[in-house]
Amino acid sequence: MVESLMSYLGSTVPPSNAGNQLWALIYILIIFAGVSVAVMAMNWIERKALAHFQIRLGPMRVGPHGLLQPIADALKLMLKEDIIPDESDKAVFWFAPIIGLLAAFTVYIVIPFGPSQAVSDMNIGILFMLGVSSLGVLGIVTAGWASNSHYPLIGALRSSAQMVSYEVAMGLAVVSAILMTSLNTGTGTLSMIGIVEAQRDQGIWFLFKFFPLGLIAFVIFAIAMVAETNRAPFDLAEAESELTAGFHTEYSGLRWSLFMLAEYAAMIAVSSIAVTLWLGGWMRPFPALLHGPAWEFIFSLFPGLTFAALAGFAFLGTIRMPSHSFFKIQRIGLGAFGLVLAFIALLLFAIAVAGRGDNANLAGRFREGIDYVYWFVLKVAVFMYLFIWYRATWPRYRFDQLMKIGWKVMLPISLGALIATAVVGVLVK
Amino acid sequence: MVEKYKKQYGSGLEAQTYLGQNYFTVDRSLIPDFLKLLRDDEQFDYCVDLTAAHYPKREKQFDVFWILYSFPRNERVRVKTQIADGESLPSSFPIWPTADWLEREVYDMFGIKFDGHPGLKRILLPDGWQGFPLRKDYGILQQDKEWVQINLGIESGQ
Amino acid sequence: MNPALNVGSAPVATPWFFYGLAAAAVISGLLVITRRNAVHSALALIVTLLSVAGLYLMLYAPFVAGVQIIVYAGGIMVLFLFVIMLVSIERTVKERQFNRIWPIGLLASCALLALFLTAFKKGQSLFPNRVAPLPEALNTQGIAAALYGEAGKMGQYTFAFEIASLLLLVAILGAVIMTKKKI
Amino acid sequence: MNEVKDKSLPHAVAPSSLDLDTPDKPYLDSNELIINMGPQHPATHGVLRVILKLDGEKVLGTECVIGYLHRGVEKIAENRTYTMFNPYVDRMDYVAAVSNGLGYCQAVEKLLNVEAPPRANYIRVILTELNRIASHQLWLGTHALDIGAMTPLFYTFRDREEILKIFEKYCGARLTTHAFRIGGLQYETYAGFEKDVKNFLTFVAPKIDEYEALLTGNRIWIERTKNVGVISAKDAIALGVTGPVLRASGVKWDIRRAIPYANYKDFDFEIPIGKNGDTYDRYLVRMVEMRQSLRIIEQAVNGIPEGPIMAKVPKVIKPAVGEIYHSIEAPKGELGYFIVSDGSTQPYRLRVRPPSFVNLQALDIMVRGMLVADVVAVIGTLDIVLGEVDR
Repeated sequence: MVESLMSYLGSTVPPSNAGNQLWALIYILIIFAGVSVAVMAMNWIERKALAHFQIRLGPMRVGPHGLLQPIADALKLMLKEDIIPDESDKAVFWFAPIIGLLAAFTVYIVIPFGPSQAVSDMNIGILFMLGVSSLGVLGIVTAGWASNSHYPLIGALRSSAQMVSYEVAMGLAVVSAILMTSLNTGTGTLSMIGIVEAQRDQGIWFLFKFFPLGLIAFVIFAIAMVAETNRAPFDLAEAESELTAGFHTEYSGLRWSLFMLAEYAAMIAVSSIAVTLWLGGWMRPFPALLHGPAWEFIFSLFPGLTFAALAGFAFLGTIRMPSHSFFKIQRIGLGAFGLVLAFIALLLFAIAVAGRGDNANLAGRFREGIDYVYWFVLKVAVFMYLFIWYRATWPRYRFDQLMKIGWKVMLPISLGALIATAVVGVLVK
Repeated sequence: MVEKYKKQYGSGLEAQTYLGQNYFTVDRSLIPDFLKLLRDDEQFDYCVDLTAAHYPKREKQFDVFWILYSFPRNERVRVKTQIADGESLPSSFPIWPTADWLEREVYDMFGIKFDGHPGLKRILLPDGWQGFPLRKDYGILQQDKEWVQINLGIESGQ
Repeated sequence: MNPALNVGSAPVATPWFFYGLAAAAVISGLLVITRRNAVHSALALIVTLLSVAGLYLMLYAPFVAGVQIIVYAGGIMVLFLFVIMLVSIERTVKERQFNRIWPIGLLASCALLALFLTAFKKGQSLFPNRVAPLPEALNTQGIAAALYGEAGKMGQYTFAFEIASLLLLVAILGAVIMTKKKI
Repeated sequence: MNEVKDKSLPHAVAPSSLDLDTPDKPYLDSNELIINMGPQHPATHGVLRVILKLDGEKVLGTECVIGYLHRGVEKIAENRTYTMFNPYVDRMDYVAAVSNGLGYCQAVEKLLNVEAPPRANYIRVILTELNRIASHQLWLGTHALDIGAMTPLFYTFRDREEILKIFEKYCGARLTTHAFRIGGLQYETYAGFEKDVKNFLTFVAPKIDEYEALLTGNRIWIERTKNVGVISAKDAIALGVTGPVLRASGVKWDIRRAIPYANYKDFDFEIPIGKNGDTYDRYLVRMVEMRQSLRIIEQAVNGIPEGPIMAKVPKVIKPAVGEIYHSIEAPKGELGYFIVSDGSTQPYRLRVRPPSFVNLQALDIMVRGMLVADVVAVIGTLDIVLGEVDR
């Protein structure tokens, strides 16, 4: 048992490719838990960041600075009455959020957090991802239909039309990135890991490749992915002021929270695609320019530094908290949270120091893995912040305008970028 | 202007001023024509308000008022006519479309019917309500008990 | 190419997966024709398509599986649902489930079943054993080579492929012209 | 001559006659969808109920169902003395209570043939214009929220708070202020009133720039509001639409100028007008109006004369027999009071001419042929308050 557990540790490929089902299962569980936690954290960060954009404080009551708010929310949603409307199509109503959730989480199978930090390196990785994430719309459509009510139905119609339209531009943008993978080797790849490796081999993120062609494709994708996940300013399917809550108007309690979970999971998933395709996936910045053991070591300190900074913020918060007995528990809580963060930081520093220089020993492999996951998550986090920023800044598009942008602006531009990429690729060769 | 119309309509029209505000008291029979005239010839293109008042002791129980304004002349004028209970008035919707809701409100509150109005029904009160609240014989605590009991399922709205 | 990839020799998954997927495909296929509610039928059809995609994966044809999901389950079925959702449920429920030519349909499907059984029985002689399943990665590339050709020479199906794409383009234009009142 | 032909209005069939039955057909079968928006809906600003007839997302017609907030204000007036009725008017347009009070007090003053002293008038103007800004801020926040921009709401509420603080300091109430009395004011300004108002002026001017920075040049905002809910000047006049909505259609008409009341003729301010009569123009007009209100307040606060704050008004208000109509430019349009006096202490008949009620009539013509999302935008841009629509 221990042997089979340990045997994989030296592997350089994802567990399912190594035929190691046990580790594949462990990875799946880690990713499922990780994404769920990330969604909760994202929930807190979104509420906090949005509040600060809007000169509010956001959640402040449950835990220090509302840190326990997501847990309270989750509890509330679980305990809430689960209402299924009489006139609804009960089976479909029941099943719809699960479809959405399945689609959102299945995508994570192929997301590479590192060269071996993925469940599977599928040969058709990106195709699989696009395909499965496009199934997410089924959850929304069936939810809207099953509610047997006008607002959800309109929301569902809007979202299906929207997703189908933006998938086209999205797909074309992805294709132009895939074209770039074939530049040096002659054969391209659809594998997510292969795409990152192609960027490593070519020594440049595809974002900057054939400037500005890579950038154009990236921007198209970045817009399409917001539309694909039904987020502001493309959140027409759940436009609050028009359709009350859109497709999930009739949902409540746990079932509603599943939709939210699916939405945020999908946001992380599409951000991961963008990171993998254009931002070098798990690679740290400037791997070619700043290399050598010294730079390796400096960059490997970053995860620890990040947690140290977070711990510092937590400690700063304890100091700045008003000295009133009401805040005693909050202060202790925040301090404890800071201590946990500081401990994690120390652990990361220890691993970075222990695994310095050598990749062969266990600590070295750990350090490497942490680095990969850290840079990947950091890049994804930037996208998640952008999602919040969009929501705070922009009004909502109208349906016809959304369609116009999708078909008349994004599609031609992405097609043009694709053709230009192909032409330039041939010429450069 | 006043003289001209006085000549034209004779005793059916009376022009008065109170506290600097001009108003015409006209006979019921002149109503659509005189209003049309005011709009077309005197440029009173904006119907500010249309309302009524109830005098239960009079033979002609209702005063109906049109408050008109002319953008070109920057002048406001009131037209007032008296009608009896049950009598109807020609709708001024064809003259000023804004009279649509205003007439509905007058109908709602006083029960004055307007002929030729495209959809004369209650506007502020529910469709099935009995009684016209702004009539003087409608008490301030009065309500359509039956409607309240049937539609709201409560004993009383108060 | 990953050296650790153990290609060609072992099946992707155990036979249990095959039985599970096949059962799901058949059951949901039956549901497609027996459900009175069109939306339920459509959802069942999606399950069928996904199970078939799973079968493709087991056959080392990931590309076909991916395309199956994107095009059929993700694209076409969403459009189907889009239309069906607007159809009145009450009416479809009242209508007859099968129309009068159902015996012919039954006959046709029996014939198809017979064909499959024969193929299964004669499998060895019809599909020679030497066409070993291609390794997973090469399979996708094999499709590319067949469609587009490799290194300067035309692929086996390049011409047919291009003709088909032209045909589809014409169909798209036709659809646009037929539906749009004013261009 | 402003010839208003019935044909110029697409709703020559009045909105009241919208054919709303879809007989026998199962409701999802038809291409025409009847949607019930409100009375509980996040974007109807209260309890407005709009029945929408849709073809897909296109609006074929609307019918407003109002009256959910009907409290019989006019009936109450007939049973209260003139003084007792004064606080009631605050409850009509509760976001611009000061304007309501001004209109009512001036109407009664006119009926009594008295004039408030100049000091009272200046303070009235300051408070009314502050209230106009507050009302426009509330409008802007909710309107932007309807169109999907969340953030302006919080900015406007932050700044509106400063106005409410001044109200609170002046008369003790924040929303339904009952700030004015018949004949003038009851309370002298508190010490530091002028300083507070001046501080507010310097505080809010950059904040209005801030709102504009968020919205005016925003591509999505422009796309959502340009050519949405267009109403021509002709239609606007025919429908009796007033206030910023009328001015955005290009009619330069503001009662503060046309028929000056209080001390508005003393002040120098501009009347902004729009060109297209669309939602974007109405937005711009209101933004400029806020700035012009600041100008008026600045002039007023610098020129408050000394003197009494109350005119000579009898203890028991008993106007002579007669009728009077008086209207002011409320933030939403022409707010008129028509009072019939029978010589007693109570109004014989008091009619309120509510701007929101009349403006709401234009909703149908403005949204026909547009999309559902535009209905929300247009309801927002009309700036209705249901308390005033239903009274």
